[in-house]
Amino acid sequence: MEVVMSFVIGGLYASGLYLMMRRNILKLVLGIALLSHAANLLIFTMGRLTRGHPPLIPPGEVRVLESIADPLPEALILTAIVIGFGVQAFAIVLIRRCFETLGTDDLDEMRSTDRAP
Amino acid sequence: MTTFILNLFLAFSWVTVTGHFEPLNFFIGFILAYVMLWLVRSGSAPSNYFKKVQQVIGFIFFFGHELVKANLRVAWEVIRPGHHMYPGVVAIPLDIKTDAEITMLANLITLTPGTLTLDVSSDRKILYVHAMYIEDVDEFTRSIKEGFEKRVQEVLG
Amino acid sequence: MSLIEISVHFSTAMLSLTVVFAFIRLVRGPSLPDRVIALDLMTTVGIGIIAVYAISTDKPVFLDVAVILALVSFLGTIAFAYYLQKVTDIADLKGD
Amino acid sequence: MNLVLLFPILIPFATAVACLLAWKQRHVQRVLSITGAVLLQASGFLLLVSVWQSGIRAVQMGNWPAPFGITLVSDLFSAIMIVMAGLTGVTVLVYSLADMDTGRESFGYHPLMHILLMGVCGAFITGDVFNLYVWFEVMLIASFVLLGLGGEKAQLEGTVKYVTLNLMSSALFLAAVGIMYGAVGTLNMADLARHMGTVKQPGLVTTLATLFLLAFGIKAAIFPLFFWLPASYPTPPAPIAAIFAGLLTKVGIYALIRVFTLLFVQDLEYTHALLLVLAGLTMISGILGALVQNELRRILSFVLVSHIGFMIMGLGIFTHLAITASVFYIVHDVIVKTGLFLVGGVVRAERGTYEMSSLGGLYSSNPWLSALFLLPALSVGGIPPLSGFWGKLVLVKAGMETGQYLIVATALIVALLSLLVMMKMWADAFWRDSPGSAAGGSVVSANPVSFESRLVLFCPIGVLGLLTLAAGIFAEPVLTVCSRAADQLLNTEEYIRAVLGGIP
Amino acid sequence: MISLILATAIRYLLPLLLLLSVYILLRGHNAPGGGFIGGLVASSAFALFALAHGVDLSKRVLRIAPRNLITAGLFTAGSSGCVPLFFNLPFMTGLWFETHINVIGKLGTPFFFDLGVFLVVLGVTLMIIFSLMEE
Amino acid sequence: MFQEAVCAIFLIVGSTFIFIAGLGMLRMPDLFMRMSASTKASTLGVGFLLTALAFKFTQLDIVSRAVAVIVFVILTAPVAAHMIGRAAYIAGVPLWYRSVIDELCGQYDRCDHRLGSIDIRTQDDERAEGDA
Amino acid sequence: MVWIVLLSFVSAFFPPWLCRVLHSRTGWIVALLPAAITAYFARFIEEISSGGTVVESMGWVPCLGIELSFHLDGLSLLFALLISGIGTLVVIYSGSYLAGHYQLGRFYSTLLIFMASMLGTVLADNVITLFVFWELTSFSSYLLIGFNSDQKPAREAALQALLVTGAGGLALLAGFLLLGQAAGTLEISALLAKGDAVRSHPFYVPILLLILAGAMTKSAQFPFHFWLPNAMQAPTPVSTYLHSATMVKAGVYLLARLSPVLAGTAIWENVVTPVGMITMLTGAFLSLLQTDLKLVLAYSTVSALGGMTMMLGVGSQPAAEAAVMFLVAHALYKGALFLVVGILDHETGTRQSGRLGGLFRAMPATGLAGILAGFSMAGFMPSFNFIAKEQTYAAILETTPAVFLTAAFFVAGTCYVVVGGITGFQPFTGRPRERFLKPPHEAPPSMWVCPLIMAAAGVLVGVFPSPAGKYMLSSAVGAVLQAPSEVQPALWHGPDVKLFLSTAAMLAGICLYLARAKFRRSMEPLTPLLSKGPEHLYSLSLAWLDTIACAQTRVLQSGRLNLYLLITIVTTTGLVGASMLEHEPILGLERWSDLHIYEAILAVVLLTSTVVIVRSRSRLAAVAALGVVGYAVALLFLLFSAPDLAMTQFCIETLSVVLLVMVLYRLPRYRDYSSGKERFRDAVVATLAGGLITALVLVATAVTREARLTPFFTEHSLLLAKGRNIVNVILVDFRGLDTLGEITVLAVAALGVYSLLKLNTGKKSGD
Ligand code: NA
Ligand code: NA
Repeated sequence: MEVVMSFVIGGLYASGLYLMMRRNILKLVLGIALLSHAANLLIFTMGRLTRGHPPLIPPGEVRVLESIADPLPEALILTAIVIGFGVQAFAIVLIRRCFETLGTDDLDEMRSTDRAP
Repeated sequence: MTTFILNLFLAFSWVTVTGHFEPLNFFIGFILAYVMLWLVRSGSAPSNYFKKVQQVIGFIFFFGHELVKANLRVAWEVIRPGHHMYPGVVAIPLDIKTDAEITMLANLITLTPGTLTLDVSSDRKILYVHAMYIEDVDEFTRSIKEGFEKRVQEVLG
Repeated sequence: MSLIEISVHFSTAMLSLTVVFAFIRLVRGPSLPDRVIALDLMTTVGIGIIAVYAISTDKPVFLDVAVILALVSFLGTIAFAYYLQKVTDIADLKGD
Repeated sequence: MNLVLLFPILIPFATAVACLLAWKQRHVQRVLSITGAVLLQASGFLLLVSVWQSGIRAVQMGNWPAPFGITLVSDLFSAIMIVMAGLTGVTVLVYSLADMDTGRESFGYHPLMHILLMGVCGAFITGDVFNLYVWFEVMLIASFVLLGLGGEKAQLEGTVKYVTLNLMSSALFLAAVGIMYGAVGTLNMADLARHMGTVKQPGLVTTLATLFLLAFGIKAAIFPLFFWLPASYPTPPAPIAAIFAGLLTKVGIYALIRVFTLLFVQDLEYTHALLLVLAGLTMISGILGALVQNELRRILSFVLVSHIGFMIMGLGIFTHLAITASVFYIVHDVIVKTGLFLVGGVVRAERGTYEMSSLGGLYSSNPWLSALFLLPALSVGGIPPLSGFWGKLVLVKAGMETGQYLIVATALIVALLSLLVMMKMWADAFWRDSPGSAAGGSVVSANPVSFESRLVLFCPIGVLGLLTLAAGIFAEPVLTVCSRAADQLLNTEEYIRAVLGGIP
Repeated sequence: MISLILATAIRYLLPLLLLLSVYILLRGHNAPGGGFIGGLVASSAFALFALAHGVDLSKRVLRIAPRNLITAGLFTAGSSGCVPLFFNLPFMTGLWFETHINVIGKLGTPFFFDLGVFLVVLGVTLMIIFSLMEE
Repeated sequence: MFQEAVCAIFLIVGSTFIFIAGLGMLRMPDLFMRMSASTKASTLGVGFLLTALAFKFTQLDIVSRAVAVIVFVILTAPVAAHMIGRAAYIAGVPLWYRSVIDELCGQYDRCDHRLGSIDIRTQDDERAEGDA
Repeated sequence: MVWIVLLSFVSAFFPPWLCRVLHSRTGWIVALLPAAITAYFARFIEEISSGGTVVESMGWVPCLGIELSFHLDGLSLLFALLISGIGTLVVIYSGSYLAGHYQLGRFYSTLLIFMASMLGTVLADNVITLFVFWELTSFSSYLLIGFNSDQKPAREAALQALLVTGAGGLALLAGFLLLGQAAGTLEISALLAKGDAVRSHPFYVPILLLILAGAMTKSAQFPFHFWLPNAMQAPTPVSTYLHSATMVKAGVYLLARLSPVLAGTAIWENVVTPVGMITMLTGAFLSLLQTDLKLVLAYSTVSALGGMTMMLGVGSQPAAEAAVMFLVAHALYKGALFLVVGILDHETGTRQSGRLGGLFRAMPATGLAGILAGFSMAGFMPSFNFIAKEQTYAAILETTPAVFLTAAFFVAGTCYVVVGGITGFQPFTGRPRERFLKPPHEAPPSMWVCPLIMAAAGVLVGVFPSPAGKYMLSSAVGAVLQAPSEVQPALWHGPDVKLFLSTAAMLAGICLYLARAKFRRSMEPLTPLLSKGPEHLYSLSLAWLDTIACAQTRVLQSGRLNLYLLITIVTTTGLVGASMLEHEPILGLERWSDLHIYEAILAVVLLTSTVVIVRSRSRLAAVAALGVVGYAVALLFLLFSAPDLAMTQFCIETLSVVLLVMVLYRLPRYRDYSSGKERFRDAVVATLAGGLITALVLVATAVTREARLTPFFTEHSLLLAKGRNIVNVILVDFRGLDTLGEITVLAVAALGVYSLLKLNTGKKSGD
């Protein structure tokens, strides 16, 4: 499954990056979203994939005896997901504000302050 | 009083959902539900709660029957080749008045395959329903009014 | 293979096919509401998949995920409806 | 006890929460904010003294033993950086008392600044690579918001670029952390350092090093990944730009130095040579950029980029002296860049513009401001005995000792060009007559700055100016501290022992 | 334009969902759930309410301003981490009461930390959604 | 064994319903009929699947949670369908060309989307005239 | 000594205040400082001339081997006395010259800083310390040249001087550091003993060339000489002090100081002597073409500096003597001439040689000073310059082949006569050329006394040379040669070749003086050629730098975010790819056999959705597809044992979609503005990047490693952390700090959204 997953991750990265390189500001945000999915899946895969053994200690036991999924990457991803959400929320509102203030959604028109003389 | 009932109901749902049928847990649920109700100050609660149980049971059977019947009809429609529908949007005048009743009726109609509540008029007098099989508009209107609306009125009225 | 296993396989196949159907509708549209109901169907099927998966792995904890999915799928649909109400441009609604 | 390691995170956090509580009372927020910053500065010194006296300090969060929980660890380098964070915080916040509009202050300017400081200090003090990511994000999101705070046209344009490119960096960093965990199976930096050699996959460690180099390189604004910096730093109000310029870029450099002294020291010929090449290109590219700009803060931004190359150069040379130089250079750069951006703010307050073409005449009208500009500007130009001179001197010396003549020559040429840039700025904004007065009219400032607020504006700038002078005149103690910091950076054993304790 | 059907349905759903969110928060230490998910469920519930009834009513129903929820959450989380400092233990060391409570399990500082998370997540989401919908 | 059998039957029935919903989604000619066909069938299907789950794990907490999900889905599905249908109608998604009647036509206020109520009697008269 | 210098720096703070109190009398008070310093150093004459040295040291940066160590020997003392002595006069003079100028206070401050730095330069015994002061002289010179900062030429000249000397300074620094590396010490007194070691060191040539670059730029040697004439934009006292008497001699000082270490090799002679000679000739020749008296003096200064350098290149004992003598003589007469020109300028408002004449009657004291100084400059007997010239001939004649240097010096000597005539003689003699606005009258005594003292000294020392020889020159030459020397300057050596040559030069000079106008006219055709000199190269290279800078910045900082991203991605892909391909990685592609069919369907749906997002022309479809991706990811989490993640992902994904949807309807129609070519390019780049990531994941997961941390968590989660959900326990306990940071991020994001939507400071200010 790691092989398939790696292709999924690669595909997500590729399409995320491609979208980010578009000039439309909405596509930029969609690209960022895809990129964060990709990063999360990447960490997930790095913890190695385990089917059907969530890292929970069953009722009545004091520790897990069978082999379980690595809980650490899961915790990391949870953190990353939530952080990503915060950032994306900001980015989403930012593009709206940009359009309202600048009157365009074309990134190439947003370079009045950043152009070589 | 209705709020109290609602509160009890919520506390009970709590116990059910948590799966621990103990007084302490019920108490926790009650407190929590109280807090929730306080927070949202939900306006109306169902009245005549206990008297309606019988009607409710009857209603559930009626509804289940309708649901299965309609589902099978639509399933058949989906599976067999070609289209054999006479769809349309029908305006159904309402006798029921309260928000809860209208909502319940609308949802029941929607849940029944082949029919779909599109909207309620702003003065709450008419329900607009999309239906897949309208052989006769009046007949359709009547079936809704005498079937679902009457029973909703019974249950909630 | 036990009865349960056979039925789980059958269900998995059915649900997978449904996902594919819904996905096709999502891609093809033609109108925005079509895409939205396709997404809604997919999430509903998701609940089903979770149920089947919980049965097949014998881990009822996955049911909790279904609770969440039921909730958020509703929220998502309502949000899309909210958007559809705001959109008046029919061309945009058609999707291209 | 180990509170001293916790203060740099807790104090800004508590200050931010307190400011949030006092949301509607602007004046209460100001008092809280300054108090918090001063406390942070004090805790920084406390930490520095503590580490100086008793070596590397570490504390395990949640009382969980080292590789399992999160470790806060401070060597001298971290402590120095925290002192610098405190310094930047205090100066910038004092400055903002006189130069920050009510709108921004009532929309969370103070809590945001403290959360920014919290993120920065967290990044400096954590011993866990994922926790580092978290602090980076705290810092980043605070900087996003601060950058966009006010929502002016230019700010928004800058923010879009800043956000996008920094998110690229974050995604890269996150991926790198993930892959590192996948390959080594731990996140604690000391533990990683121990196990890095056990990775069986050929070249994977080098690849990881490259990933980290790029992720931190974007944050540090090295060539050719620095676009976001000149695109965004000239857009927000002066205090925000100042703390970004002074402090934020240094976090990337801190991280680079940390991982390239602790974790990635296996393949020096590849990684550190790459660092050196990028350092040289950064220096040149940045200063060339600065040469052709004609807006005060855009010039400063490019100069900032250019001088990041110097800090990386020390890391690339990778001798004791070179690392000492890098650490010293960071200290210097924090001081002067903060100072320069604040001076820019005063210029703008006096004249209402940053455009060089509309500036001039400040030398005759604002002699004190001129002096306060000259100090950091000359320091950037490497004029002795200011701190910038020593930074470059030590770097050049280190480069010569290892025979890296090409980078030494680059550094020297860039130093000269920096001087050119700064003096052009001096001539255009300060020396020459203001373009208005040439037409016969006398210089009227756009919105006259009152004496009291001028005093408040000049205080922090004066402190920074005196610091760059003091760090030059009393270079010995500063260099000694940096040298010990370099010792600790290069002898990873001490770090690992401090974090992991008795674990073999 | 507000839909009667939606509005009525949500009015009944809201307390149920909030209850669910607290439940998820409480048992998060022992089963899937926790402060994040609980907070997200609660905010989803309020988001639904806001979509159905508009922002003004939602704010009145919520009573506490989202920003204060955030502040309270940060304060709760931060101070629960600080409690062990008074016992000369490192930051965020878990301290537990001995009594066992149903659903929650044992009560300790990590629980209050999780509660802080819950409040922050709720406050944040609502702050974002409310300010987006207000315009 | 009985338990397992019931579980299996519910699984099969449920997934079949869902499959039909999917098929309907694909095959129906207009949006409203796609919704009619799919929303309810899928809701029913999910209900069956969750019932299957309840039969598989007979612990009370699991069963009660499964029931909770079923109730929740049954409560929300029609509301969601109504919202989408209404929005689609307002936005002008066309009915199938073979639709026989549209009594909602022209009832929405163009500006604020307030929905009027027609006078039924007049409506009947008009219909009569149309037939004649 | 150390304290004297440091106090001089500190004293620079006071003049602005003094000015406010004392107004025009400030000069006299400020002059007390250099006067006191002169007196201080004069005390050492006795001790030094008897062969002693004074050493003082203070720790500065010992960790780099840098001490604040001062070393006073004959050479330093000579310079120190010149600096402080002439400094005193210049300060007094400036008080009147700039009387009433609103920046007089700042002028004095800068001048004092300069004086202190110059003292530091000549006294320092540590090369780095020397360099520190050296750079400070450059910088104070910059401020002084640009004193009239409202004038563009002044600013440009200042910058040019700073750049040229600054560039040299950096070369010097490099040279010093290499020298320190080669010799193992940075102390000059220690270095002097290691000459052989340095000369045989492989770094010798670079060391020499780098240090020479420093000295040559500072002392305005060809081809770096052009900054000095331009520096005449400075007020005249500055030109006097910095650009003739002291600072420009720092390079000469340095060569003299380090000649025991560096001199004596073929390369030294083959570089230093020709450079000096060419500079001497160039300066002398160009000085004749000028009409502005200050420029005439400036070019002759260039020439004189060339002469001194040339003599140091020769390096013999007589040459050293000649160099030192010439240095002193030049300081005195050239300083005086500058001051005289300053007075003329001040009183008449012009410096054009053609417009000045017959002023002796109006300003007799100034005239006397001018004529005396011009007399010295021309090298007439009995001026000290005559002695210096004789000594120069003596030294040159010893070289082989002597003819080049002799001829060169002859030509230069001829020119000096002309320059002396033009600047010291012509303005005061003859008939008045034209009427000035105000009738010219004598300057105040505080002005004319200064040049008079210097000019008179130039002659007096010539008449009575032996005390100077005994007390000053011997020890100075001894310091240059690092050998005890006895210098006995004398006016009359008998009729020999030297006397013949100098007399001939004088006569030739007089002839040329008389024909100066004709000569200047005859040289006019050369003007276009002269404009192609090194200065042209300087401006060309600046322009070239500007072009390159513009080009690179336009490419890199285009303002186009998509290009920024493209470059970032290409760089990342390239570097990471290169580091991966360095070794042959193990991919482990066989690890797919355990794939389940529904997982495959999920993967396909996920990837297809991404394609939909990328290709969709409906943004709602794109957002819906994004939702599908998010749900699919959540399902993947669920399938691989992460229910918490799945729950969170479902919630977050929905909320994101909700937010997107809430924003979406505010945006305009969905368009892609890029061209097809750009899209193709980006697609290729993105695919490569994605492929790289795929490979990276495969490589990293192919590593077998133990799960180091999991056992700890499974063991302690319930027992110590009281929780069964290990993920949650990690979040709130094991790694609670992460979570604290994470909720902070969320809180800030909310604040950000709030402020973005509600705060608009731009609107208020109206832009
Ligand atoms: Na739904
Ligand atoms: Na549904």
